[in-house]
Amino acid sequence: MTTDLAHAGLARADLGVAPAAPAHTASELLAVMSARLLREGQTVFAGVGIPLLAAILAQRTHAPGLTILFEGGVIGPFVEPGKLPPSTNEQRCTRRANMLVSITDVLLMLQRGYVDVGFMGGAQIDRYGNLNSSFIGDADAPKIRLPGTGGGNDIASLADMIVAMKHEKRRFVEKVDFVTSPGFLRGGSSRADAGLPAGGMFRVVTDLGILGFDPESRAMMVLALHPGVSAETIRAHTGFPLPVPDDVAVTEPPTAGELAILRELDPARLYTA
Amino acid sequence: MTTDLAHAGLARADLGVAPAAPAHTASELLAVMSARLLREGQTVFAGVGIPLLAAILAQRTHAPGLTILFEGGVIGPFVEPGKLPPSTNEQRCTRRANMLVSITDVLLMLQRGYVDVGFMGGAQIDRYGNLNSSFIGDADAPKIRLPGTGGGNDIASLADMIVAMKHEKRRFVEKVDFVTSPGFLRGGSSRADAGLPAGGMFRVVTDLGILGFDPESRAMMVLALHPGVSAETIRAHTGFPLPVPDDVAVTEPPTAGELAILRELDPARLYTA
Amino acid sequence: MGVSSYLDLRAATRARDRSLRDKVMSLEEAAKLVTSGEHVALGGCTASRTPFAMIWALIRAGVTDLTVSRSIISTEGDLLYASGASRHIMTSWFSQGIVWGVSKVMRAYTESGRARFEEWSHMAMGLRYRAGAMGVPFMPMRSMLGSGVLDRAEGAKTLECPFTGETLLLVPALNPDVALIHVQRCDAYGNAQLDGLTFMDIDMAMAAKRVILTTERIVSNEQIRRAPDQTKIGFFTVDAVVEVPFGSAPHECYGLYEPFYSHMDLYAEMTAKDPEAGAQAYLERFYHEPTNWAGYLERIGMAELLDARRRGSSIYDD
Amino acid sequence: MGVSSYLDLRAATRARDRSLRDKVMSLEEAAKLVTSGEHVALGGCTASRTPFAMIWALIRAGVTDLTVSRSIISTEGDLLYASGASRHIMTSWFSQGIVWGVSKVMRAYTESGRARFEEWSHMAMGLRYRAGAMGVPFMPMRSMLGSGVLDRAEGAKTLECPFTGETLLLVPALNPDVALIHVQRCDAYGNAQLDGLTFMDIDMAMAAKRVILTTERIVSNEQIRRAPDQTKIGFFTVDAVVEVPFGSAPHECYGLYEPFYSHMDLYAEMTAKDPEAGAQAYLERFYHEPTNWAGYLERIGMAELLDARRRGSSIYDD
Repeated sequence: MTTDLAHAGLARADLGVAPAAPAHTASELLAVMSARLLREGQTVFAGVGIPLLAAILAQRTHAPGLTILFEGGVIGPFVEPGKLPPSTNEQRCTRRANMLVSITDVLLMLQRGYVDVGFMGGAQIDRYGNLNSSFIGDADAPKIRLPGTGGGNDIASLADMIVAMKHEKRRFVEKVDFVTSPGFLRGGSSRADAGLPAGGMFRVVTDLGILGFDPESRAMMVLALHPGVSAETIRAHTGFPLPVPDDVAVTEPPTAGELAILRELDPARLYTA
Repeated sequence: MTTDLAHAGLARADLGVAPAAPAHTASELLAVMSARLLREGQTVFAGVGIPLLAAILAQRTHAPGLTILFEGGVIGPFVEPGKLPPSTNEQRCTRRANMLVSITDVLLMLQRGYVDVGFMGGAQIDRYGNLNSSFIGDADAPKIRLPGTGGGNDIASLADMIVAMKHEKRRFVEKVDFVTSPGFLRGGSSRADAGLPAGGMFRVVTDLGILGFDPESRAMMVLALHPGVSAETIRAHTGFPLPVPDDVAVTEPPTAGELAILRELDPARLYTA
Repeated sequence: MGVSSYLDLRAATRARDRSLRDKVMSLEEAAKLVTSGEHVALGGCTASRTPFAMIWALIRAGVTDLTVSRSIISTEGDLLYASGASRHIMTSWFSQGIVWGVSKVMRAYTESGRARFEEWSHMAMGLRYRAGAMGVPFMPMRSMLGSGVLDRAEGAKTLECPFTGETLLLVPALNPDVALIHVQRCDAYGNAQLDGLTFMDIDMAMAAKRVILTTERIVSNEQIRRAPDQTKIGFFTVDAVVEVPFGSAPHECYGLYEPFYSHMDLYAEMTAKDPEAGAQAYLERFYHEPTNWAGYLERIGMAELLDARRRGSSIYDD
Repeated sequence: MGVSSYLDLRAATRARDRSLRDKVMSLEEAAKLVTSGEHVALGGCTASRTPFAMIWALIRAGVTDLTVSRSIISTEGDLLYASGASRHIMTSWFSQGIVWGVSKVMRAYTESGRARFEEWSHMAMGLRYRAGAMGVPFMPMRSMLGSGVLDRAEGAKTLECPFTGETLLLVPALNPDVALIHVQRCDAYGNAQLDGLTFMDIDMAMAAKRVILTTERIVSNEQIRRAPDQTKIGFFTVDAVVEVPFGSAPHECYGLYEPFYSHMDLYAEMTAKDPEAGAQAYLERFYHEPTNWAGYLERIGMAELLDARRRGSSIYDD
């Protein structure tokens, strides 16, 4: 855990107040904080938007040997700044890739165990890290039919997950309306019992802090707060009881260098506005 | 059945004596008689040697649209005369092919049902068309360890089979020492009962005649004799009781045209000596 | 949509003319190979190599009640619902694309119960086609377990693995009645050589009971045979070949053109306020009024086409 | 040779350094990555792309007791038996090639019970690697049923299909400890682009716990990236890259050289009368006496090499 915190650029709160950080949007904060969680040499299954930006940012900072996978069947691409793909299935995703395979085969890499981290956004998450991107309301008579899982269910079933999302009470709920992508299901050993012995939620990165999961109960807990965010604030934005340690860490704010890279990658601010 | 006989260039014995045929070897006879069993538009999984020669002969005579498959992963090749491949897994097999796929995928075409006819040679066959290419003697302490099944078991399990082989009593046995490639197993419905509802032995072509299988008992029977071969002769060369109809058909001997094509394909007589 | 028995599957394949023969025909002729009520699988994914020309022809021909499956469904799903060509779509994700948000047309039809969006995981869709391609009733897999997606999926079963004792999911084979696949090039027999991303198309072609290829261009069989290891869909699976330049517009075709983004924005705008009326207006203007595919492209506009073409070559300009 | 539990399989993969890094080394260094007693899978098939240079290095290094698997085993099987490198070979067919008849060396070792030839159907071998590649414990299939091959195969099980009630065969996944694969070209990281026939190599590389590539030439990563759809084996599966021209001699490498037929005739002659003594003499002359791979090729002879090279280009001269 200590290593993780150190790696993620976290500083203990009692080490002092962070220096004034360059101005940034909530999305940029998500991208930077997520990027810092990725490690050199890892293989990351990334969705478009914040996850992709974060992965490229990691490649351009501390993890040049990071391998990015897209569910369209792309292994090890180098996306061109300003030409971010609209989904993970267009030729823009394939620029200067090492290898292209079928969709089924790139997902099977996940099943075979070749992927370290799955990295995606989330619409609704619950206490045990289950994600909903299918239905708001009752699935049989939904208030909103959402687009569905895509590769999300497969990634969440088979890899260690990082989820980047806005921290809002309506998104952080006690129990999701529908489990599209499994977190720890009902906590404890319920995930493994269902036939998912590998992978699971690793981190949830929000505009308020960085969250992890208790090793026993598998319930969500705060690992670090962003500068200026209090335990009360993050709890107020969460729809279930959220443990915050007394000596909770505080993250280092995004650097000017990190922000410059993000702005080069997404000059039109499609994903970082 | 009538159509089959007509198609295979067979004439009833009572239609008169065939004209003097050009001289040919037993292997050439096998190749010609087998080729005549193949039909325009079919897809044929062919082994090297006589099966391949027969398939090319059919392409160059009555079945120009015949599609040949090799177990190396080759679909629709045109083998160059004089450059017959040593196995079904070398580049000579791929000359001017329509498509190359993996071994597993070409065998799966068979399982998917895309192959009409499997066509191979045989070392030992029994009354129900089971083939042995694994062990002579007891499998636990064999007198001879043979090379094994290759794709033979898969082809015989999943396609209608034509087998071309020399007609010798030691090769036509009551029960094979070992079932490498399944025919009708123990006859009757035993093949389907074992989980093999599709395919099965269609014809055995030998230097003495053409054999089929009784639709009920699934035991081997004579469909036609080559010119000059008597019922007594073929029975004497067979290690189990072999029904020969009284009005058994007699095949048309190889034509000069057919033999010329074979000799162009295999000028060194590697397979037709 | 149950799993075929092996003998039925084999009989359907055997009944087809699988020989090496010329299969070139028009979009209109090819559309006659699809019957209302059948299961139609669509090649490509999201905004890539969508068989739009064939979908356009089917909607114009008035086909109805198709069950449609695809890896990920974009705007073609809206149009299939709105035209009545389909009221049942099986896929893992359904909307125009992430940047345009949730499809309002999909929402209108599914939330009112007039159409069904049957959701499977992306890998499950892929393995269902793969099982169909392999001629087996199922594939074993390790995702979807424990999720709501599994609860609502039709026909998946769990198995205690006889080798390891682990819980596995068995997803049932899909053998679509027809697969519609758009390719960069193929010959008159249907030997197709795909560049770039192949998505689920190769398994889909092997799984389907009929395949209709639309192609940017028809090349000679001689050209195909010079690089047989580039052939990804074999002639023996194919029943129709239709030459349709820009056949996946307004979506992209790898190496040739990128998506027609302005047109996709236009569609989003047209369906933003009143999704159903907007979709009908779109169908009228782009599907029913033009008299042929060139007319459809004309309505999208030359400038847009040239721009998509210019951007599309970028992958090879690098 | 049981099926790994999923957690064990994942742990083994996770423990590897799968990053994009230079893996170029010598044959001798690569040989140290293989330990006596391991399961080694061989790429290619019969007389095509056999990883002979790596087998040569392993036999010289004195590795013993390997379990060896391959689609179809040719002369390398004889030499693995005769050198003691392996006494257990899993394959569907075992002999030099049809034109040379039954292998007398294989017969000598197996009929005397000193070595085991475990026979599976060709498709079963392929599906066992494929299951291993997919990270599932088995693949369902429809052959081998009812045969003697099934009776003697280790660990296959039948299943009454929960969808159709049909009898299916489940063949257990193979996840070899090491796969040895010879390719036409790859980069220093192990991204390999194969031409022509791929046999079972792609599944094998994904299934194995380590991969050693020998390659006719090493190309730049830039060259690989210009045609990423031609990459068939990804760098992340690869642990060693060894540049060895004519690395599958005396067998062929598609598009570059055909089999060295005269040398294969020589081997058949040397082992015709006294198979064991003949194989030992062959090993001495071609495996132990040369000091390096060039020395081995020199013993085969320049004229033979040039002839194989000339015939090998024929596929592209057509």
